[in-house]
Amino acid sequence: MASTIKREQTLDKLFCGITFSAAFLVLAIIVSIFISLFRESLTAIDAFGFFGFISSTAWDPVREVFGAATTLYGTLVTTLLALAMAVPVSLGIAIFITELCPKFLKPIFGTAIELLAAIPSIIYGMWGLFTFAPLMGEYVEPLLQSIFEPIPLIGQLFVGVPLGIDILTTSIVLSIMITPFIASIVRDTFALTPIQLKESAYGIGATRWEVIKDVIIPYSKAGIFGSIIIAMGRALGETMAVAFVLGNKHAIATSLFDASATITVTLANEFTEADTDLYLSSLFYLALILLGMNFLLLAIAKTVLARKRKI
Amino acid sequence: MSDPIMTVNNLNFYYQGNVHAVKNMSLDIQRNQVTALIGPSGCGKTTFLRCFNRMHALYPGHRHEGEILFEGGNLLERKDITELRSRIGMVFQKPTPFPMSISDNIAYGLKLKGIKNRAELADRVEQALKQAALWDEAKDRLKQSANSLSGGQQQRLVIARALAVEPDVLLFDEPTSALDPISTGKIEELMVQLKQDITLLIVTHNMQQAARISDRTAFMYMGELIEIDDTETMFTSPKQKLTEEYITGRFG
Amino acid sequence: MSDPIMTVNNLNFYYQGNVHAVKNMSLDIQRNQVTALIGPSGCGKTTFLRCFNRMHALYPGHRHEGEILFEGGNLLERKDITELRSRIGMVFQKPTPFPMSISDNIAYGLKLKGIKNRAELADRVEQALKQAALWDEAKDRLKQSANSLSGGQQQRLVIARALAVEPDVLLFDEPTSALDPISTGKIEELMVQLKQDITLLIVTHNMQQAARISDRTAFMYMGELIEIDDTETMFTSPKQKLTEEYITGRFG
Amino acid sequence: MTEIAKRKIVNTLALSLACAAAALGLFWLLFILADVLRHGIAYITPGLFLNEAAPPGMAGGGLKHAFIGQLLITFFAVLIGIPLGILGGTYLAEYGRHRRIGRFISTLSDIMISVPSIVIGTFVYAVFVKPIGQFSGFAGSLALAIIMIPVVLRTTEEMISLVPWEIREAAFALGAPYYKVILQVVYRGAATGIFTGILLAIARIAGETAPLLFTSFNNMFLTTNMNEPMPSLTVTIYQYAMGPYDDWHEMAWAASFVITMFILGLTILGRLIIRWKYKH
Amino acid sequence: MKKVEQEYIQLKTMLAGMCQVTTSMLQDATTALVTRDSALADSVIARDDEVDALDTSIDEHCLKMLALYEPKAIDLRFVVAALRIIVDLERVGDHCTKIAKEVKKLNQSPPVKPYIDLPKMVDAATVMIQDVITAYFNKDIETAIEIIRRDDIIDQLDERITQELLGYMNTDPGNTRSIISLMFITRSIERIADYATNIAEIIYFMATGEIIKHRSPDRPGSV
Amino acid sequence: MKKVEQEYIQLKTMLAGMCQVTTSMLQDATTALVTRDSALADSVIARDDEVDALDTSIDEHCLKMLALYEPKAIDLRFVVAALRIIVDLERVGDHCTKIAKEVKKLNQSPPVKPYIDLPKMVDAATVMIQDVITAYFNKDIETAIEIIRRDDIIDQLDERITQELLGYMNTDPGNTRSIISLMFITRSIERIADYATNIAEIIYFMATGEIIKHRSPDRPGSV
Ligand SMILES: Nc1ncnc2c1ncn2[C@@H]1O[C@H](COP(=O)(O)OP(=O)(O)OP(=O)(O)O)[C@@H](O)[C@H]1O
Ligand SMILES: Nc1ncnc2c1ncn2[C@@H]1O[C@H](COP(=O)(O)OP(=O)(O)OP(=O)(O)O)[C@@H](O)[C@H]1O
Ligand SMILES: [Mg+2]
Ligand SMILES: [Mg+2]
Ligand SMILES: O=P([O-])([O-])[O-]
Repeated sequence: MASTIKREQTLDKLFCGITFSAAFLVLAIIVSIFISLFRESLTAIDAFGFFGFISSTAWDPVREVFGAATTLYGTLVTTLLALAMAVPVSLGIAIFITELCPKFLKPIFGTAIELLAAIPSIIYGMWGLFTFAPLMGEYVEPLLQSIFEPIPLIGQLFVGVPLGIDILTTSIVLSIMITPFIASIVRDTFALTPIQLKESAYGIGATRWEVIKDVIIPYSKAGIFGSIIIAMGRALGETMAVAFVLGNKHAIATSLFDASATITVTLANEFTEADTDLYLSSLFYLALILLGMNFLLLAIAKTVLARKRKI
Repeated sequence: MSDPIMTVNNLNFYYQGNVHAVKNMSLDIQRNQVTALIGPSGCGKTTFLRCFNRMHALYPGHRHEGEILFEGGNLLERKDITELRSRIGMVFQKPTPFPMSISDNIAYGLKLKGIKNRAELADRVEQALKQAALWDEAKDRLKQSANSLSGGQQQRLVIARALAVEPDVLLFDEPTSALDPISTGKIEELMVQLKQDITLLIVTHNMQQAARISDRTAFMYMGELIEIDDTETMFTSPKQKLTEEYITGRFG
Repeated sequence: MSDPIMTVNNLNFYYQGNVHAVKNMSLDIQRNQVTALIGPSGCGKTTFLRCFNRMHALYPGHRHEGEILFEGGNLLERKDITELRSRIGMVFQKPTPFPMSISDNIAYGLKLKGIKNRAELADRVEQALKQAALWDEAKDRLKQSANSLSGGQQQRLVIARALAVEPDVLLFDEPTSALDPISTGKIEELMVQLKQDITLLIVTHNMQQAARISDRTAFMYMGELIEIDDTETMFTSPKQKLTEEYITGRFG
Repeated sequence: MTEIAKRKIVNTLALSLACAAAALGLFWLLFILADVLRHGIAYITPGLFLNEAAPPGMAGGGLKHAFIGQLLITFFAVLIGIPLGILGGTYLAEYGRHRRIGRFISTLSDIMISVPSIVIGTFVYAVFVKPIGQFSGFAGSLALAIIMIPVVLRTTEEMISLVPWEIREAAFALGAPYYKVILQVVYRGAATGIFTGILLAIARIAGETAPLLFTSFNNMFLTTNMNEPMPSLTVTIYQYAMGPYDDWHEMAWAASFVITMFILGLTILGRLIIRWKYKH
Repeated sequence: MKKVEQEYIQLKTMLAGMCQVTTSMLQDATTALVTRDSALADSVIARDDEVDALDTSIDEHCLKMLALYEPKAIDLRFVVAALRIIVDLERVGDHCTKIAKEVKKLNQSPPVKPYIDLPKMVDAATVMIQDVITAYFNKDIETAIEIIRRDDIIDQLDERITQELLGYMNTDPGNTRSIISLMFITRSIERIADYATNIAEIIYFMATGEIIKHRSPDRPGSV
Repeated sequence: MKKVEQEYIQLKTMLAGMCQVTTSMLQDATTALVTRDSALADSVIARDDEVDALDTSIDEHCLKMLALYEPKAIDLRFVVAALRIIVDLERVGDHCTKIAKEVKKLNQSPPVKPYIDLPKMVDAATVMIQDVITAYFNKDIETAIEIIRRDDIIDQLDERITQELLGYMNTDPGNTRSIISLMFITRSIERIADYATNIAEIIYFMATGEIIKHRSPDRPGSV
């Protein structure tokens, strides 16, 4: 009897140890990612410092001067533009699915949106490069240019030769990619709104839109915020879709029709070609910055969400 | 004594797929009384209750026959559902505070009605909270989120919100089944007070609750109205055998 | 008449952070009787109940003083918790069928005990199901998932599972509060029958339930035992003012 | 009355916009799928699967090497990632449930799911490729496994947490030790969920390109040696699409079609399982 | 069987027992009167304690049922009826004891006259008590109503006997004490019949939920 | 205020009313006896209907409370006590009516003797009834116990008066009918005091949950 008790206890400890090691691995990986990227970046850090690196617009492998400003700019601009387009559309989709869609269509539509999210990013890239960019370059962008260029100030955004391989196209492709993320999370949080809460609002005479605006959306605030942050992380780190349609040009673009480069695109294109230590180290440095941004963003989102949930 | 505010005549209700949930019900709802609806689960109490404020209209696929007379017309045929719903309010099982501050919750219905004057709004918020016996507990935190209230307080807030738009009738669907006994007691007390001003119609699973607070009790079974009578009579000497069996717990 | 199977002496229980959840409780649990524990929410009923099968041992940070005598020893000091738990079974508020077939659910505890013979297992499964009044409803679907049973059947299955390992005592923590009245009635009937074989200790929020099925009732308040007596005496003429107030609903 | 009329107009307008947004979303999906289908299906031939690559510019090659490479890389990634993910998730949901380290790792995994996959690629390059001095299939598998672990871990944790805690207590109450409770009761309860999580995680890594770019790299030849650079469908698509030859583009389309169908198939299967499980 | 059903059965059993004891007291008291048997009279007096004990325990049982099972509708009326019936039965027992005591006093003097109407009256009253308890168990309204009617017969007998006794009083003044005893006895029997009628009314109420007040001038619970 | 509390208040009010009516009947019946006032006797008889009506409505009220509010412990005993007290009060009313009727018979013959002890006895009984109802409202055990003791005084008075009347019977055979009436009246008053004692016992039970059986030989609910 005593021996079985002993044996069971030992087995239990063993199993606990095994599972703990597996869980601990995640922590170990994260830490080693940071450490190894930092170590690899040391050469570049020594050479350019931190503020010097992120404020420099130079990117010249031949002269071995590197700066992150252009790629950071490209990354942020494409991300923000993509978000600006994706958020309203996603909310619209979520509203449609939860409140307007006929019942039998709901699962079909919901799955369709999720499939959009499952398509690998390289497919977006292919499609963007071969189908969408030409369309943009030939029809859409010239049209936009003819409308907006004459307007002062705003016109600045629409100068240049519309080729289709540019910030605008990239942002649209990115927004298409992240829309399903936002839409499906928001839809889930919308669906969590208690039916009786909605009926209460109808019960004092609100219209459908008023119920959505005053009850459903405020009730889902935290979820919407969280979904946007997660989508932002996605957009920041997206590589393949961007690599095909952004053009990889290291310059601060002022027009939507300019080519540009993001950190990810730079990494994808130049990593295997980097022939000097400083070049490679600078690329690692870019990766480290990307990782840091991403990490920070999600950490903020997590704490905000956790605090929201507590209240 | 008999002064019906609403009269139900031969009401039938069918859900999608011809589920006959309410069968040929006819009864009067007396003004300024508490009428309780009791019956086993699935007998159609909720369905019946939701006919009164046309909640079914939000969902497709149902069908009804018969009429509910209210203010001289059949409310089932009324076009101004929005107006109707502010005349016949509803309170649910779980408290449903809107994700806003306490005072905004109550002001919401008033704003929908087009009242914009701040002073008037504040006034009517206070009035409604007092009516729902929540003023003392809430007056120092009107700007706080409604979720900071306890469950029982939230339920009173929801009642205040419904009262603010000055309804004639309040429908309650198991309003205390999610609450602890003490909050339940408070809500019950409130309901007994409220009948001075309005008419109450309450669905409850808890026979004891029906006994405690209602003036009249209706017993439903499989979509049919078996018996409606004074609560006292229903619980001491019901006329129908089925009612007797249900009330004495000999059922099923 | 007095034949205690367990005796609690000066039991104190502290949760993490020195939350004193059970205060100096002393009482006897009579063999082959149903003892009910009642009291307002948070008074420590669950905490007290879970001391009997050392459920607290699963979690860190608590502390106890005093003793619970069982089979001549203090069960709080026993080393063979696993064995103890099979002697003192437990049934929870919500039915907790394991994700297995009906018969595997019941065989599970037996297998843990080392019984491997298939015939014997089948035999004891049948026996336990019969004891829990579930055999007739389940005999044709023993291989089906336990989740295919209704809530009330699941709760009886869980009781059968606990009975299969032949416990001396069964602890119930609000065993019917998730069930409809009809299933509740069946479980209550079952509990009254079971006391022929075992001893039952029941926590319930429902005073009526305590009244219906228990032989003795203990009233707890803020972690203390206020009064324990025959159920009949407790509900007609309790000795303590606090008990009186709680039972007549004058509380809080 | 005007108040109500105004409110009704706003209502109609807002709802119409929502419908339009939905139409737009659906439009993109159909557009992309149709495009991949249109381009891809034309080039699906037996040769695609049976032939190895032809020299650049020459017609008639296939992608056999990429298919095999993709399978191998994915297989080893799954082999590493799934057990670790499941075990780690088990710790988070069971032993580490109330420990600070458990909650910390859980949050960390959530963040790690969103770490850009290309960063993982650079990491594996730094710790694996660079020291060894050569790109390899294993490096690719490792990168994918690192991507997969937090996904599997979190789904496992969530699925296990969905098993009501009372069920565990019930098992304890019968006298079972913790590891038996987990292995015999909890895993059974969470099995379908974990399985679906695995399917979705596979779908996720099957489409990854960026982390393979500088781990498994690419190779124009068929190889089963995991220590050598190894071709994969996704990297091949990237390379072929960026390349100058038409038949490379065609093959990129064909490969895109195959991979899209595979991933959509897995995803739909996963959803169906969830829905089926949900019903019972 | 449910515990509550067992409790109902026990209530019925106890009531039947109480009824049985009181009717036996009534019969024995009359036998003691007719046969001038003081010992039997003593045994009747002794049995009153039994009735009291039954009264107390039924009372407690009813209280327990009200406290524990919260009976409703017919069940509630059944229990409340039991509570009131035992009061009446207990007083029937009291009156039997009174009769027995008067019998003992009578036995100290010579017999006054042969009893003719008195035994008839006792028999009628006994049957009424028995019938009414049966009616209670069967929730039998017809019998209850019929019993209420029977009370008139008793009242007539009472009237007749009282007149007769007043007559004796004048013709046989030496026996005054005995005659007064007989008058008290008659009154008691009349009261017993009244109690039976009262129980019948309770039964009617229990079965229908309605209160009938067909009240003859000197029934308990009436003028 | 909660509805159930209002119901308790109403119950108390109704009970106080019933008590008030019965004590007034008792006092008026005695006045009618002393002043030979047949009209007052008639008014007493008429008032019995009032008592009956109150009895019925209190009865219904208690039943309603049992059905709707499921009282427990002290509340339950309070309601059940009310149910039993009204039975007793109602019988007090009956006995008052009986007294009034005998008074009317007495008034048809010349007066037998001046009443000395009888009014004393009535006063004592009246005060007992009044005190006992006050004790009920206050759940006052001391008073209840004290009332139970007081019953002995009444019993002594009863004994004295009965002996005295038997003496008259022998000295004044022409007044037999009147003397018998007076004996019945004395008995009734004695019964009324018994009922008061009975109520006191009910109160003791209500307040403590225990049943006391300090029973004198001919109290209702006892030998
Ligand atoms: N949306 C629906 N579609 C089809 N049938 C429905 C729907 N809602 C309810 N029913 C059916 O209508 C009947 C009445 O349901 P209802 O909810 O009114 O019962 P209830 O008396 O309120 O029950 P409960 O006490 O459980 O709330 C039931 O048989 C139910 O299955
Ligand atoms: N794990 C815990 N840690 C700290 N305090 C706890 C814990 N569990 C319960 N408590 C506290 O102990 C007290 C008793 O709790 P317990 O759950 O035993 O009450 P209960 O009587 O069962 O209540 P209920 O009727 O609501 O189930 C409460 O004050 C509670 O807040
Ligand atoms: Mg309902
Ligand atoms: Mg508890
Ligand atoms: O018992 P009674 O004296 O009222 O006949």
